[in-house]
Amino acid sequence: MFDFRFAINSFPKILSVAPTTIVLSIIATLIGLILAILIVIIRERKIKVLDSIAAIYVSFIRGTPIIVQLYVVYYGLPQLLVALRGMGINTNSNGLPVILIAILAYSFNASANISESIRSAYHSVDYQQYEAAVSVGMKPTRAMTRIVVPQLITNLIPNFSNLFLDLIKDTAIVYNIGIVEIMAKANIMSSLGFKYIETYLDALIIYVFICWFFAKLFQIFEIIARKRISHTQEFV
Amino acid sequence: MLLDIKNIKKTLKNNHVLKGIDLSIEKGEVVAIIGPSGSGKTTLLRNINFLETADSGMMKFRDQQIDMAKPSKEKILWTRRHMAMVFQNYNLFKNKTALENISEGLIFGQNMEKKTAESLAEAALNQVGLIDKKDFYPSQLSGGQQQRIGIARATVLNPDIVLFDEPTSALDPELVGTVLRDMKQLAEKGQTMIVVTHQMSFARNVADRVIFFADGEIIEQGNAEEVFDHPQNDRTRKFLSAIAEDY
Amino acid sequence: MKSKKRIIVYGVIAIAVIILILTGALHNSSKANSNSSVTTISVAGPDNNRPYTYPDNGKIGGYYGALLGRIDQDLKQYKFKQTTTAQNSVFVGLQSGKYDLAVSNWWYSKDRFNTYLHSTSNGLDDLRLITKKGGKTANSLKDIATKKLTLAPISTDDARYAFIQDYNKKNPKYKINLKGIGDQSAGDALKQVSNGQYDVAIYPYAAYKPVSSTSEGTKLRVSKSIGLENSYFLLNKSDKNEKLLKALNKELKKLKDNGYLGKITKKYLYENTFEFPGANSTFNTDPTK
Amino acid sequence: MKLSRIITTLLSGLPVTLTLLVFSFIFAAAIGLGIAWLSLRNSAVCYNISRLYLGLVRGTPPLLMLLLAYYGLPKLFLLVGININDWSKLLFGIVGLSVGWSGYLSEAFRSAYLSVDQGQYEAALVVGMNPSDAFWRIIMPQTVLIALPNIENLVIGLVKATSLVYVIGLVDMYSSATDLSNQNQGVYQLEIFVVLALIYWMIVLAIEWVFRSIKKEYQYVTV
Repeated sequence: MFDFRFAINSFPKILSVAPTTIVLSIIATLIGLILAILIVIIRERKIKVLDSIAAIYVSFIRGTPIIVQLYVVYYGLPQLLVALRGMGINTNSNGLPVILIAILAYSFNASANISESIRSAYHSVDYQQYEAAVSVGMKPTRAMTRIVVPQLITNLIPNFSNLFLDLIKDTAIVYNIGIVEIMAKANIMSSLGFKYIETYLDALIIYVFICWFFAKLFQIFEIIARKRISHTQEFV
Repeated sequence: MLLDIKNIKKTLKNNHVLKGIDLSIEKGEVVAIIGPSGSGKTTLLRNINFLETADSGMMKFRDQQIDMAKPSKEKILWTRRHMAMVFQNYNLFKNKTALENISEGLIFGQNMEKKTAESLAEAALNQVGLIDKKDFYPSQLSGGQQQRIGIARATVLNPDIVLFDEPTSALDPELVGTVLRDMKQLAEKGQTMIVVTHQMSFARNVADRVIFFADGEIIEQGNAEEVFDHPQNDRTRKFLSAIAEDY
Repeated sequence: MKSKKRIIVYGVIAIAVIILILTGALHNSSKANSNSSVTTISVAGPDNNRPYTYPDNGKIGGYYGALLGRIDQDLKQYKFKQTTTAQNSVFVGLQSGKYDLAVSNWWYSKDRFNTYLHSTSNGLDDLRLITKKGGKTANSLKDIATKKLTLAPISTDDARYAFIQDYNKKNPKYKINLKGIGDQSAGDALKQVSNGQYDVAIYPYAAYKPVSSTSEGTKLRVSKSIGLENSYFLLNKSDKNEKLLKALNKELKKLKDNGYLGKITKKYLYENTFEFPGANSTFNTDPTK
Repeated sequence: MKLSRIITTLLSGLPVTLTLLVFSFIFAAAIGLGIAWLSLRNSAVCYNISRLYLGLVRGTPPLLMLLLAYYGLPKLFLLVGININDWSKLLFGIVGLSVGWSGYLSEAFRSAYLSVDQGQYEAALVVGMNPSDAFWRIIMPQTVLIALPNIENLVIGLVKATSLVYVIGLVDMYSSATDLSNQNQGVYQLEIFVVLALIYWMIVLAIEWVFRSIKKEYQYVTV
């Protein structure tokens, strides 16, 4: 029943698209990170109107499944572009590459989650650290970048690592809009003979390994970061 | 003899924290243990209450003989139910109100009815003048109030001995007085107490016996006058002169 | 170095556990049937394949719902327990033996027939090419290749995906650029043709027909039939199912002969493909030739 | 299509979604506690077992976890001669989600437990409580309180993960939505998915409100 040869033959083919999964996750996380920093600045500085909009945006994204978000962007974006065209703005709704849609959807998703993590990491930095930095004559921005941000980043890493791993696993549904990543390749390999268990096992092994690898990587980052600020921490 | 400890030894990371201590306490006695920090005073208390296990040593408490290196679960529980302890950091249960903090030990340590326990706890709170705080959580109370509730929590159990582990060290100076007053009252009622403290005034004025403790050993002991005014040992003298301004 | 060794050990244990679980999952314990004379057959169909199969109050609706109902009635010795789920899931279940029988318009592929037991034909699908009105036209698969038309992505779980793969294998000179996608409705795919994102889509007539009346659908043009495809029941390989298969094949022949297949084809699939020229010679041809 | 039809159709899947949510959370919490307990015991074997479990469970996409639960578990049970093929799909959905979430919950419990002040336990012992009373009455409530923000995030994640049970053919809100969309050849997709998103959002807002209330209730318990 279990076709080992098929499982073994499929493995390299499924592995060959793993970069798609990883690159999509990394790009979405990076864009998400930039958006998240903007959101955090807006929310921590309590910029009028924008603050409320950002809060609602984050709440909405955190409150809806990624697959629903994916579909809303997938179906909504072309319609939005058509509507914009109707208003005289020159847009081309056709031929919008699906990879763009996927990156957009996952970036939005990541931005909301990351912004919440950054905020909690920011609040966990002792405010006296900032005061101490300013009191020795640092400019506020410099106090932020030299004293607060390095500590914030250290606090952020474990959460960030979790979010990134979740994102990797969440990309397993992106084949629903036609991107060939690990799950899609597993499905494609299976379609000819309708044998799914073998390819899903391959996919599972690949996912577990990728997640394990990145978890370790982030752990190493954390250790390095902790070492660098350990002297400050010990005296707190 | 209420408590008689023989030759208790404890090593932590190749460091001899307790180097074979003998200690006997009479019923009603108030013993103050003073000495430099890191000398093993706290460790001694924690070993008596089995929060840590000694490497060797025998303890006779009331009529029970206990091997301090291999205490049975039953003996540990029995010992704890006849002793009480007050901590440096109060250690009030953060998820319980002032009243519950006191009643908890009665209900779950001494299997008392909840009603009875609560009325006893209220009486204890009344005695320390904090009855109006009975539904407050520790985070809503000052350090002094927390420690006085900590003492009430210990004494309401009607223990044979109360162990005090630097009960005033974490307090702001202006709050130390109220706690010391409670302790003094307790001593006057004839409660047996072992008090590890840095408050020389308390040791001098309240304790029946003062023990100077350094490097895991009892260097010198006697009544307050003997230890404070006529110390026999060099180290005692050095210690006392170093903290001279305090007494 | 020690940690590296530990990692390898963990890895080996992890993989061993996964394999254990999966071989456990595949351990096909087709136990002897109970003494009762009625054998329960668990049947699964995709939940997203109108008008062939769809969920209908916990049972299978559509063409195959009707067909199953009739077979269940006729074969007294069997009782069908029906369920619908995602299509890839149907086959995970069929492969693992959780389901005995998978129903939908499954077409021939060599691997499929090797992996599973298959019945004789249970229906005829009429394949069409759908293009945009006023846009590029295609009347055969070869057209798509020679005119370099873009083909709308096909659900990888779909029979059409393997159908094009098969075509490409047989016609290396006129290869079609095939893109895969997850679960997708015909409405979706055809919308992409009507708005010009892709030039052409391939669908059975029955999937195109309901879309044709929607606002997007009116912008579409449909080709003449480009071929008839037989569809088959697929069954998990077991002794119990070998027996079922014989009964099924006998029953299918009866339903073809008495016109029931034609009747439900007309009812659910909008046209009676059995009346097409060449239908009789196509039905139940040996697909391996 | 009328908005009311969309809403009523989607809401028909709500009971399944909520059942999945509640029971999966309860079981995930129970398994998570067990794993956390294993990892905190002074035993290398227990620790390694818990690490292995976490590595596997946390590396597995929930979608695959559900497939494994639905198709793999009955086979495992058959090996020991128990036939669970007739269990309802809902049960398998709950099992899949519970196992998937147990890893996260166990980490939340573990880290919260480690951050409870050791003095709290000692204080409970010295007033004469036996260790299990001390654990359940003092340590556990504080652990839960510390873990609360993490638990809230995980519950919200679980709400969203319930949408994946379509893969084993359970008709929850998400499946109702896709089926409604398919019935109409995908013409009203955008409307349906926007409504679906809003309903999920409402559920999450309600959950956030519940957790806010709990936090307010225990605002003075600063652990």
